[in-house]
Amino acid sequence: MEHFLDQVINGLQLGFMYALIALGYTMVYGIIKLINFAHGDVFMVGAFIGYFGFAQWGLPLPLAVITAMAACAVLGMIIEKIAYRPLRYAPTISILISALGVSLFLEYFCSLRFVFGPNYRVVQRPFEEVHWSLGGVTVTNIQVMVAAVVIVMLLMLQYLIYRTKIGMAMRTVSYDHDAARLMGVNVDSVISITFAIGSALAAAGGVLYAIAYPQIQPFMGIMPGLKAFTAAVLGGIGIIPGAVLGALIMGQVETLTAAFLSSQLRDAIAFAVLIIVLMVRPAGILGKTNPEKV
Amino acid sequence: MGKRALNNSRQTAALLLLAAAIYTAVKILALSGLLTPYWLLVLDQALITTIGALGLCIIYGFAGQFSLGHAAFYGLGAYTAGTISKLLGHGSLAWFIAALPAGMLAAALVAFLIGLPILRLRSDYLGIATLGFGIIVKVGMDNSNKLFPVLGGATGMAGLPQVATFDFIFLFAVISVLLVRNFIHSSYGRSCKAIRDDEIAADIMGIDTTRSKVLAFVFGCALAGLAGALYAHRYPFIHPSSFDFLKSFDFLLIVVLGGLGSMTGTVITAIGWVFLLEGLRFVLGQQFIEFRGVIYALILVITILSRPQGIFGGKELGIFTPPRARPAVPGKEGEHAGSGN
Amino acid sequence: GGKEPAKSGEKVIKVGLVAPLTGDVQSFGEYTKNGFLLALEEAGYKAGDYKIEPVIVDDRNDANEGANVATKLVSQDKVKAIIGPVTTRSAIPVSDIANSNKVVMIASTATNEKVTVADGKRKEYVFRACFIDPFQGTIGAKFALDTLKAKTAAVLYDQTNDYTIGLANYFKDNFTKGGGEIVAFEAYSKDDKDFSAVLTNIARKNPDLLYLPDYHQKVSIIGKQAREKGIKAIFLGGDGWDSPDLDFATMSGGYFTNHFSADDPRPEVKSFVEKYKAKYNTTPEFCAALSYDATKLLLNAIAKANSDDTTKIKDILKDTKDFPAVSGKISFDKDGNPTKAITILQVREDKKYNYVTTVNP
Amino acid sequence: MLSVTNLQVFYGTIQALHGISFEVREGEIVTLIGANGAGKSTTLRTISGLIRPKEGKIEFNGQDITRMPAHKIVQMGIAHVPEGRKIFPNLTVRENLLMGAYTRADKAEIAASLENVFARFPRLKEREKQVAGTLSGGEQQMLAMGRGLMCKPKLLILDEPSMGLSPILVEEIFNIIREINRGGTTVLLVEQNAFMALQIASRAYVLETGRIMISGPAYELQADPQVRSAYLGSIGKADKA
Amino acid sequence: MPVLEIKGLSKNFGGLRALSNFSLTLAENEIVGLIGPNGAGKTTVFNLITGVFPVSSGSIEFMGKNILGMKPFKINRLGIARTFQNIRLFKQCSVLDNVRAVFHSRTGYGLLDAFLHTPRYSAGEEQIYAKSMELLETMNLADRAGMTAASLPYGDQRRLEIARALAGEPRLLLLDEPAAGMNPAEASALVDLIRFIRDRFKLTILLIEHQMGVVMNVCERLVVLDFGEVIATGLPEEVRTNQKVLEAYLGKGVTVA
Ligand SMILES: Nc1ncnc2c1ncn2[C@@H]1O[C@H](COP(=O)(O)OP(=O)(O)OP(=O)(O)O)[C@@H](O)[C@H]1O
Ligand SMILES: Nc1ncnc2c1ncn2[C@@H]1O[C@H](COP(=O)(O)OP(=O)(O)OP(=O)(O)O)[C@@H](O)[C@H]1O
Ligand SMILES: CC(C)C[C@H](N)C(=O)O
Ligand SMILES: [Mg+2]
Ligand SMILES: [Mg+2]
Repeated sequence: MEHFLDQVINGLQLGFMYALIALGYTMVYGIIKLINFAHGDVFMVGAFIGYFGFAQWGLPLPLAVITAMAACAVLGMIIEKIAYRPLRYAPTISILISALGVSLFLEYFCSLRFVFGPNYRVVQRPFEEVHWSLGGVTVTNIQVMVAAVVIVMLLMLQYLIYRTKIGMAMRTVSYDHDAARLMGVNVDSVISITFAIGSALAAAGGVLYAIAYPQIQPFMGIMPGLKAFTAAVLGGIGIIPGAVLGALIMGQVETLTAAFLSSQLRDAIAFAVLIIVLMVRPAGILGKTNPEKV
Repeated sequence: MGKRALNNSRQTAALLLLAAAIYTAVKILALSGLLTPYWLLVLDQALITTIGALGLCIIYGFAGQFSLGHAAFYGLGAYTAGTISKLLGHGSLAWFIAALPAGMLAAALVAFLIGLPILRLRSDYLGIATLGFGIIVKVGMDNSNKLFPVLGGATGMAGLPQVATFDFIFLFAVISVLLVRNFIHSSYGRSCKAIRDDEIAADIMGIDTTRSKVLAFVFGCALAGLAGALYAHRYPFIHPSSFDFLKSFDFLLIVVLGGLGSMTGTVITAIGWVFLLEGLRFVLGQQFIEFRGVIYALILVITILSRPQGIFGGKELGIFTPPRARPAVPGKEGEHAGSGN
Repeated sequence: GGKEPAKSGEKVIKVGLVAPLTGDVQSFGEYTKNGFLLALEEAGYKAGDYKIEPVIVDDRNDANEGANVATKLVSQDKVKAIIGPVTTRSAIPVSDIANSNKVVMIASTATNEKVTVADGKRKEYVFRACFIDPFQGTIGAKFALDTLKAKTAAVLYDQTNDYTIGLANYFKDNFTKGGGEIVAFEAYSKDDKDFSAVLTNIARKNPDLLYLPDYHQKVSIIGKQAREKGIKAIFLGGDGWDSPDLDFATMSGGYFTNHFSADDPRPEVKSFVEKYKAKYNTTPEFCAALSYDATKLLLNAIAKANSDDTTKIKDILKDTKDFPAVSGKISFDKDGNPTKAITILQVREDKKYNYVTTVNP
Repeated sequence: MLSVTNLQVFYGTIQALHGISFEVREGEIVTLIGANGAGKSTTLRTISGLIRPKEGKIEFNGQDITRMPAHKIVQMGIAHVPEGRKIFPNLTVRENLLMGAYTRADKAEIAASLENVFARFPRLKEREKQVAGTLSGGEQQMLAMGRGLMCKPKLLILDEPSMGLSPILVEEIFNIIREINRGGTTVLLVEQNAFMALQIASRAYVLETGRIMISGPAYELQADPQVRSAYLGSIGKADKA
Repeated sequence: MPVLEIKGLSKNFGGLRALSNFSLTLAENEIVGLIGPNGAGKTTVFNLITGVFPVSSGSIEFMGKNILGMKPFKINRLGIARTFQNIRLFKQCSVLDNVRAVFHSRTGYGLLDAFLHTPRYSAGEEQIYAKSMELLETMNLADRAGMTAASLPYGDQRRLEIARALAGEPRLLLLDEPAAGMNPAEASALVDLIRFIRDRFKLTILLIEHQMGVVMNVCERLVVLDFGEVIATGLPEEVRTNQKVLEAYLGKGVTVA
């Protein structure tokens, strides 16, 4: 039983990690209906900058995180401006292809020797891992930190989107750009802000990921990005709490599969769960399938 | 109304003529040594990719079903056909000919079984579900050696007999093009397009949407299976990572860059894309090879930015247009499909 | 590329080098390339009457990419011989391509036995300069039992890599045979990063030893997570560990089997290390030494054959006896494998290794 | 107040407007009528900045707004209730209305406007918390109108506000338009229901394939035989004789 | 036998009762108008008949056959076709293909014929082509056959919707606000068209419309809905003067012509 709980904690750690990436993913999707494949790579850039910050420039961790978030917010806005905005009137699939291109670009560009280089780097953690024993199960300070960050960000995003004016503007943009413009919404800047926030979240995720799994390299974003997006879909894409829920489920499924079944099957089982859930709830767990008004 | 000849024998003749011309040109170039075996191999790969991409062109371009798992079916075809040839064929032509439909059938069958439940999902949800399915298949391939050691599992399967020559591959590419064109210009193809544009309306207008979607999916995946089967007979080594989700993205971007709902675009982009990738290797040389990925990515982004509707944006060459009624249909036909948002 | 383009009329043999110049094991590729070029330079880019033109390509330690670049080497560049690939992953498909195109291949460090033999069939044109994994795994197990006195061991390996699969299995078989107990034998995939589930399971079994037969990058991260899960076991691994990119802090105290040590007092080694240092300004490791050896083997055979007929070159290679290589004397057995000694090293926190012992076959 | 000169608009290569000029004076109701595809909506969309004209000039209160972004034009006091309603289906009725006041800051005034709209459209009050996407066609039209009013515009642009509404509501809508106008808001109205539009308008322009063919005081156009046969039709007369 | 017989039909959306105990019988060749205030539940009636939503309670029989629970495409193939209040054409398809797509189940050729373009395919295609062009000619759209549906002007789109519905060779045609967005002149042309197609194709028509000119001119009988309930039925003349209808729907502005 304790052993099982230990595994559940492992799953939680992975799940919260996915959640951190999934939050930004789902937010961007919610506003512009784009599977932003570059999200995982912004996450990678965030990880590198954070690593440079605390390991090479000697910044204190919070400052390193903020630097990474700010840099990635700018990066996100630049990406949006260069690669997505010109396609605003094109089919979303074209933007998706552009996102794919940006994703590859970031990966290969960062792999160049004069950028981050193609090789992985070992991350020296800015603090030591501490284990706490809680009634038989072990929790680490990293796990607690990741979970706390996720929960704070979840609440902040929920507040932002449902309680603020800019949030309401975001929701109108998500439906129809022209209609939003007619309300006086500056669509371009709302989308810019959306990308800035989403990318900053990715950066925060990247730094924490680099601390939890202390090895980074330019292709590190692909798999976590994919998993996080899947998690967001599982929970109901575009729905902020859904991303966290989906991510926690993915984390559990993967970890428990690896622990008690076979670690080779973890991805297969995780995606099988996704497909089965979608069969029952075609818009994800929290997603609403509004019957289309005919 | 006067007498109409509603068939596209003219277009077919033109298409076959064009094919014959291309074939002859390739042969001459190969004989003269201008086309080295290496570039011939690249050409074969391009044709194989074309066949697979045509499959996705049906599924996504014409039936509007967003699939991010196309490479899984490509892989199923490759593994099925490859295994048959390796175990039974040992390079015999007869077995090769038998292995091709087997590869197609395997892909089609799996497509049917998975398509039936999964095609109820809409757009991005379908995309992610198919992506997930692709990953499941890849995990299956990675672990295949536990049940069938000959499949090689995650370390790949080597020693496949290399029977597929350019002649064969070219022949199958031409056949695929014809089949796809004929399908699109039939009432089956039209119901696919109707579903792509408005599924609910199509349903209410009497189109059995489930059937049409599954049919398009199965047909498209069968083509992927055929492509895979040819691949396994052209490359001595197949490996699960050749069939992972990144490969699915390759097919997707070919179909989208070509212009959704354009056969012309799909065929030309597929060939162009494969040559571009190899061409970059060549042009950059060993010294600048690390820039290959960057340049590839930049070309991708720049292309889509400059042609948001795809290179051919729903347009078709004459040989791919629908059978024309004489007197001709009023308005500019052949420019239909695509270009909308 | 080659230094000067061949003048017309001059006899030229192109030699390909396939190595992971980028990717997770890029350091292997870099050293391999250096060793290769050093050997060529020494020979003045000449063998017999032939000018040697190198063509260097990157396989990123990826089987598919390996197959792609090898195909290009064979059909476009028309190389007569290939040095490499460095890793088993890419060496297996490349060896098939080389062999079926009658291109001589000498793998420098790819240790899996399937590189030269597939389904019981010898790939006539394929040789290697290193020992093979059955030997490496066996020695690892022996060392664990006899020297480290381990009674229980856990094994973690990459199921997508024949190298780690092979080592894991040979270790397991020999460790059990010698009376040890394998308490966990777990596979993972190339892209996995989170090993906590498996390691939590292993921690409960508290093994004496953790056998990690993967490359330096993976073992570093597994090692780190293992320590965090409270696993106190000794780490043991194979030749994949030897890289400046290893996480020395985590892995210090661990042991691994290897081909070569730069501290080896033998004169061949001394002079090689000096030459290498003079040219590249760093100390060579095993990849550099072995690619140097492989290249010398090849040049020697070409010179002897004094022909670009690969059948002749291959036949001469087959009969190589006691070739004086840096990594030890090379004679090929019937499968194209040399029989050589294994060095066991221990990782130190200061990015150096303690020489532990040498085991002769 | 609003003056449009020589407006030329293209969709790709197709020219939709071939040099349109007209003006709307403070306090007026001006209507544009014309057949389907004549370019009425295009004109309105160009004024509110959703489309960039190829040529021509649009001035609002003496200021050139021809190439101003749409959200800035709203801030200047032009509200556009678009064709096809374009309500936000995923927002509630209330949130939709509040979006109308996006450019306004004063909370108390916004609340007052909200009450005002609810008073005009009691049905919206009933459905305050319903997600707008599930409203019936007519309810959505009311919402769109209400949302337009929420920004307290100086110029209200309405694109076929009576489309799909029941006769009683059509009447209601026209009454509201008249009332809004009396309250000091200038109105630019596009209508298929030419009969009603001409009744409340002070002046009218008739558009045909991207050109203004006829213009003049509304009552004159109502009597114009050409206009009567082309846009008023026998059915209109049957309804409203 | 009535063409359509609806008894006690109700529909709830969550807590909202959109339709309540609705009954309607349509006889062969009738043109019946379904009118009522916005949100009264008219479109909901269409959606229930065509199987878009499941009904909450009640029964629907078409030509004596219970069609409850049938999939929309099956219902269509039995002979019920409709148009949509918010136009739903196959936007990227040509005008001709919009109509031809509906012939899918009646082409007379199979998948193999389609792949091989056999003579059977050609024969079937020629037939579909002829029939489709005929429909387009009827609707005055023949000269736009090759254009994409999305590029048509609004009024033409509405007529194309009718043409597409007719391609299903229905017995019963449901028209949802066909005159919306048309000016009175265009609407009166539509009235003639509706009468014409009723006679030409021997149809029964149920029509939703807010333009009273159209309704009064073309309908032989009216049913008035309010808040999901029938508040009046009868001849146009009767309904027009019905006090309840005046209050709920017509308002005082409408005078009797
Ligand atoms: N997005 C578009 N792309 C291409 N052409 C368009 C587009 N929108 C409108 N058009 C064309 O421009 C012309 C004018 O259209 P517009 O919508 O302004 O007409 P309208 O007078 O408002 O007609 P309606 O009464 O149908 O609303 C039409 O011929 C129409 O087909
Ligand atoms: N899918 C749905 N979900 C929730 N409510 C719905 C749905 N469809 C319709 N309704 C509600 O049912 C009621 C009736 O809608 P319906 O569309 O049938 O009205 P209608 O009579 O056609 O009105 P109009 O003339 O404005 O088109 C409306 O109040 C509407 O909000
Ligand atoms: C460079 C070496 C670590 C390669 C390893 N011996 C292998 O066969 O894969
Ligand atoms: Mg309009
Ligand atoms: Mg309705």
